[in-house]
Amino acid sequence: MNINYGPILPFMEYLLKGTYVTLQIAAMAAIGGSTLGLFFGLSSRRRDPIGFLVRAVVDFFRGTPLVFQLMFFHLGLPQITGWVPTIMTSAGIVFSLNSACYLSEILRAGIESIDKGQSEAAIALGVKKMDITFSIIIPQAIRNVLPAIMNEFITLVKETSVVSMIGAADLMRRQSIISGTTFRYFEPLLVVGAVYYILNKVLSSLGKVIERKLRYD
Amino acid sequence: MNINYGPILPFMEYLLKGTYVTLQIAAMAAIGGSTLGLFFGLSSRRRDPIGFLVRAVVDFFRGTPLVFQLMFFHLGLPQITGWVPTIMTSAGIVFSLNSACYLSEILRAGIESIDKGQSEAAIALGVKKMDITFSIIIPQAIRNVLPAIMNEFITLVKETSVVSMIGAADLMRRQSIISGTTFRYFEPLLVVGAVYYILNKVLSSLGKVIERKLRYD
Amino acid sequence: TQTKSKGTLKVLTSSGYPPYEIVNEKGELDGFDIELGNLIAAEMGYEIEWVDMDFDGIIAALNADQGDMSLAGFNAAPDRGVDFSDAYYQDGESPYWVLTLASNDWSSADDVKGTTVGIQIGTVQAAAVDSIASEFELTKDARKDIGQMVQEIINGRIDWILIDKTVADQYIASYTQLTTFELQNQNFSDISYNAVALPLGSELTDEVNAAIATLKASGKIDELIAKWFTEEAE
Amino acid sequence: MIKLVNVKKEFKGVTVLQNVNCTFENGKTYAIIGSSGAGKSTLLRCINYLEKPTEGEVWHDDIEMMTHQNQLHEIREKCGMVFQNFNLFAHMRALDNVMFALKKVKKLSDDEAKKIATQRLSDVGLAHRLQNYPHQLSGGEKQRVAIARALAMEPKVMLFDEPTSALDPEMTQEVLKVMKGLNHTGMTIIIVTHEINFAKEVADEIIYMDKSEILEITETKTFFATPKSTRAKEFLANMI
Amino acid sequence: MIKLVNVKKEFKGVTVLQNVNCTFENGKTYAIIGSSGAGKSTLLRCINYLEKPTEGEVWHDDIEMMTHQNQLHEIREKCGMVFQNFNLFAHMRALDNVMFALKKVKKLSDDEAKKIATQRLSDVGLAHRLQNYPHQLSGGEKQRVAIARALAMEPKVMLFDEPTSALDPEMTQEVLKVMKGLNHTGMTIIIVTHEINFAKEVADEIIYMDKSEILEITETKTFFATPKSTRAKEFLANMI
Ligand SMILES: Nc1ncnc2c1ncn2[C@@H]1O[C@H](COP(=O)(O)OP(=O)(O)OP(=O)(O)O)[C@@H](O)[C@H]1O
Ligand SMILES: Nc1ncnc2c1ncn2[C@@H]1O[C@H](COP(=O)(O)OP(=O)(O)OP(=O)(O)O)[C@@H](O)[C@H]1O
Ligand SMILES: [Mg+2]
Ligand SMILES: [Mg+2]
Repeated sequence: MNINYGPILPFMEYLLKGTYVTLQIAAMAAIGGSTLGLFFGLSSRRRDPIGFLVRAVVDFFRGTPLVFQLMFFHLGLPQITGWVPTIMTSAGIVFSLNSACYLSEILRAGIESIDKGQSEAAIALGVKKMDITFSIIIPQAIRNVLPAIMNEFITLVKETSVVSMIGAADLMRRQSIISGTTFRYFEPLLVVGAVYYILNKVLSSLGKVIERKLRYD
Repeated sequence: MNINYGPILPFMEYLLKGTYVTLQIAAMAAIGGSTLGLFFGLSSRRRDPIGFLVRAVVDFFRGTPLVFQLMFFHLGLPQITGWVPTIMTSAGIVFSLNSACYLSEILRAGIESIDKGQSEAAIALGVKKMDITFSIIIPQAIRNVLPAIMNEFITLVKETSVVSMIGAADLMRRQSIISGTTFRYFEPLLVVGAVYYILNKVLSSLGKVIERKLRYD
Repeated sequence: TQTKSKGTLKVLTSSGYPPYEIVNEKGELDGFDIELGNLIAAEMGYEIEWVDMDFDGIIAALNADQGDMSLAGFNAAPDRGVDFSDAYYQDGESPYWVLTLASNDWSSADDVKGTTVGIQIGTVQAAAVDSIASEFELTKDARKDIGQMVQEIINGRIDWILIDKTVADQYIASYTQLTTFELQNQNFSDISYNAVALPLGSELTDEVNAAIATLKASGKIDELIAKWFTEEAE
Repeated sequence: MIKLVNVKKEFKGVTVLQNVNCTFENGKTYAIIGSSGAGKSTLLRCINYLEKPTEGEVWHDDIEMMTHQNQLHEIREKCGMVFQNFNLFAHMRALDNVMFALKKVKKLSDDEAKKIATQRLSDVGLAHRLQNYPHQLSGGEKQRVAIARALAMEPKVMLFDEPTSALDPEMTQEVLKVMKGLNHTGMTIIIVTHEINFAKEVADEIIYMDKSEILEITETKTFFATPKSTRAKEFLANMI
Repeated sequence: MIKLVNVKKEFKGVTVLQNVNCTFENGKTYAIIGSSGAGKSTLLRCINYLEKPTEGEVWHDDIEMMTHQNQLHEIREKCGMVFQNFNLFAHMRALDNVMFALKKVKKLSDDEAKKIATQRLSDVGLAHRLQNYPHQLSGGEKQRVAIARALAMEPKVMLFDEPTSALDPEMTQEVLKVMKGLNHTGMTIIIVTHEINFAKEVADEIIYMDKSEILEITETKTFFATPKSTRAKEFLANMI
């Protein structure tokens, strides 16, 4: 394999700017996914229409590939609803829903990992359910599953690469554009691989810092 | 969106045969990934060169997107090593290594979840380390993390869709071929979505059956 | 034709591009390029193994020793990172046809100014769009396959794409809201013929050229053209 | 005064409490004893409605809980409960453990809550442990934080479920000392315990349970001298 | 005979055992008592090398373990150990729990192992529980399976770490009965316990530990009548 970075150097800035697109989508999904995921996690066991709906959504998003969801939402829904979302909107919504479904399972596991005794102690003190959930259970649950949550975010960053399928100019797409323009294949691919690797290292270091912050033992 | 299955009906068999390709790759990866994953999980804490190598491999595979790994292995390595693997070989190896890295973490968590007391009891009885690992720890560890393992397999089935990038005619690739041939886009896409959904349902039902079989409480 | 085989040629293609390469109802690769490829390989005395993959991966795969040659409706043009054989088909039509919504009521190059164009990476049309992008203030939207870009024209996110006339005609037949017209520009490479793509510096190029010449002389190529282009286009 | 009338409790069709009738008078200390699975914990948990009885009435003074479920929070506020395994809030320091319900239930300000919490923790000899997390405390210390947490709410009744079973003999002494202190505050105290000697020392009345029923409620000295039921005699004979 | 000579144990620089010298004679029963953290469990675990002493010698008859680490498996075979929380293999039925080491260590055939295991479980009164999983057994039953599992290996020494602390008084009786049975088999028995009365009943000698050291080794009756060290006097005074 002869490696020659000459031809791709002029495109380096363009390539690296893909990081911004990747991060933007990942950030939207992380925020939307956490919020929704918490809601899903708290309500997926409910025996009312909301619980049913949440379970159906989780089931769909866990059962089909992300590429399919993205294509269906971005390309198919406009022809049904008439609403034509931008790439970023579609990516934001689909990725949020997708991570919400995975995060909800993680969070639910975290919630169930908290010894019921603490809830009982709080109930016995006369504390209201809302306060128990948000002041006793969730802070401990999140701390217990933080490694799993960080894993999910790392997966998220990597999975954003499928947005290239619907035309977003993220890192992966820019690699293929530059390869198509310069006929150099591996040079941009290696750069992209390195960028993802660094992003994920930064993310997991961040995760460890937060983990240390949340530590009480 | 007008849906008309007429034009794609003749291609249905071809489309559905993609399931076979998808499953073949997923199966290779599941078998290779479990075996390697168990080895990785047992040795990733070692403080010798093997442990170091395993940690480096896990780090690489968890830090970069699957697409990148696949392209790099299938297209890049032949130019360095001169060995030109077939698509199925490349897919089998990359997917196995990739799942092994995720499974190893799951298995390690499972192994650590087994109360140290049982090992101590076995040590006190004079049982050898190998017997403790394979007769006491692993059977219980696998049972404890079976849901996570099944999740990983489901993810695997969905992720196989990226092999279309290197030319395997899996479900996703066949959708695009048939769309190109028949000029109908959504009809094959919906079929593919349904197939994935069914595959994953079957897989998770299977998981539940195994879980019930392994139950001892 | 020789009877003894010299080995196997790995030939890359990307089906879903009628009439060049499609999958038939039996699920087999079929189309003009496929029949031609089989003839060329036989002529050269090789067995043939087809590899059907995403179009934008073909050039990289050729240069990564993952294929000996490719027939994928390639329009030969300089600087595409691969070598090309002599022409095997030239329909006299330019490969630069605009496919767009009929309701846009476009008819000339002026109409595409300031619009969004869909491109499929690695195609000659993508290179052509590149060459006029700044002059026409085009926004480029790169997609994986033509099928998806056509949906995006209908959705309105992409205004137009540039494709071969034969392909455009077939989409118009399926989607009545579409129309096509030729885009002319002096920047466009005027070489517009289909050729076999080979890795840079491939030793097979001469053999392939010889085979094409033989097949042309025997009229076999004309038979295929008649079969796939005249009949299909109707 | 707390009164249980014909209380019955089933779990999925299995009866674990039946024919429970008893009265807990203000200011007295009761010890509930009996073998494992007799229903002692369940009885205790019915008192503050942590378990809802399947049938029967639970009176707190003149309020019947089944018919006044809207007053659950208020009544629980008046019933402090201390659990066998402490159940401290793992992510809060000792002080915050005690402050939490003062702020969320009694709606006290941070300052007020802190003052009371500090006072209560000092009362149980933990003035030097305010800033420790539960896992940094010994078993006896944890148990005392749990007691302080319950006392801070100024309950009229204290419920203890095996308060010493997780403790070593010396820690048991610590906790015993604190509980004896409570004896003189006019609080009603109900203790489930396995430690017969502990019951002997601290209780006014013994409630002996077996197989989902109360077999006898007897003044402590009388119970140990001459238990009425044969089952209780056997039970005492088994003690070392 | 087991002999510890100048045994010292540090965890990360913290000394938890020091100056430990003692001899356990064949066929006698020893109870190790002392407050929490004194080092009782650590001492017990040094005997079968579950913890490796930092310094000192551990003799099993005429083999010194530090210098004969290749014989670890054999010596552990001869030392049965029963843990506070039973440590049964959770995925194996009672019978399989007992058979496991017979097959893997003693290399017995399935049939032989089964015969012995069934016999041992019957000895501890569990003939009717062979096919139950640990979670289906009561605490006392679990503890007896653990004892049977250790006994099946025909050990010359049995080590017990707080064998009754997770049990209720009646279950304690069950286990006590089994242990008293062992008294007459010529086995050496070493028990760490918090239950003074239990120690009184079962042991020939009391080993009293405090702050990482053995303060006295005294014949049981003498110890309870007239403990030598002041610390032991205090300790006994704190007992209820
Ligand atoms: N949530 C529950 N679901 C089903 N059965 C239960 C539940 N809680 C308790 N039980 C059963 O009710 C019976 C009485 O339990 P309880 O905990 O009141 O006994 P206890 O007298 O406190 O025993 P111990 O001394 O072991 O704590 C037991 O047989 C127990 O298995
Ligand atoms: N693995 C370990 N790492 C660090 N310190 C330890 C470890 N095991 C025990 N210790 C410490 O050694 C000391 C003695 O512990 P040990 O368990 O022997 O006490 P013990 O007398 O059995 O107490 P208890 O009655 O509470 O069981 C304690 O301070 C304990 O914290
Ligand atoms: Mg209880
Ligand atoms: Mg101990």
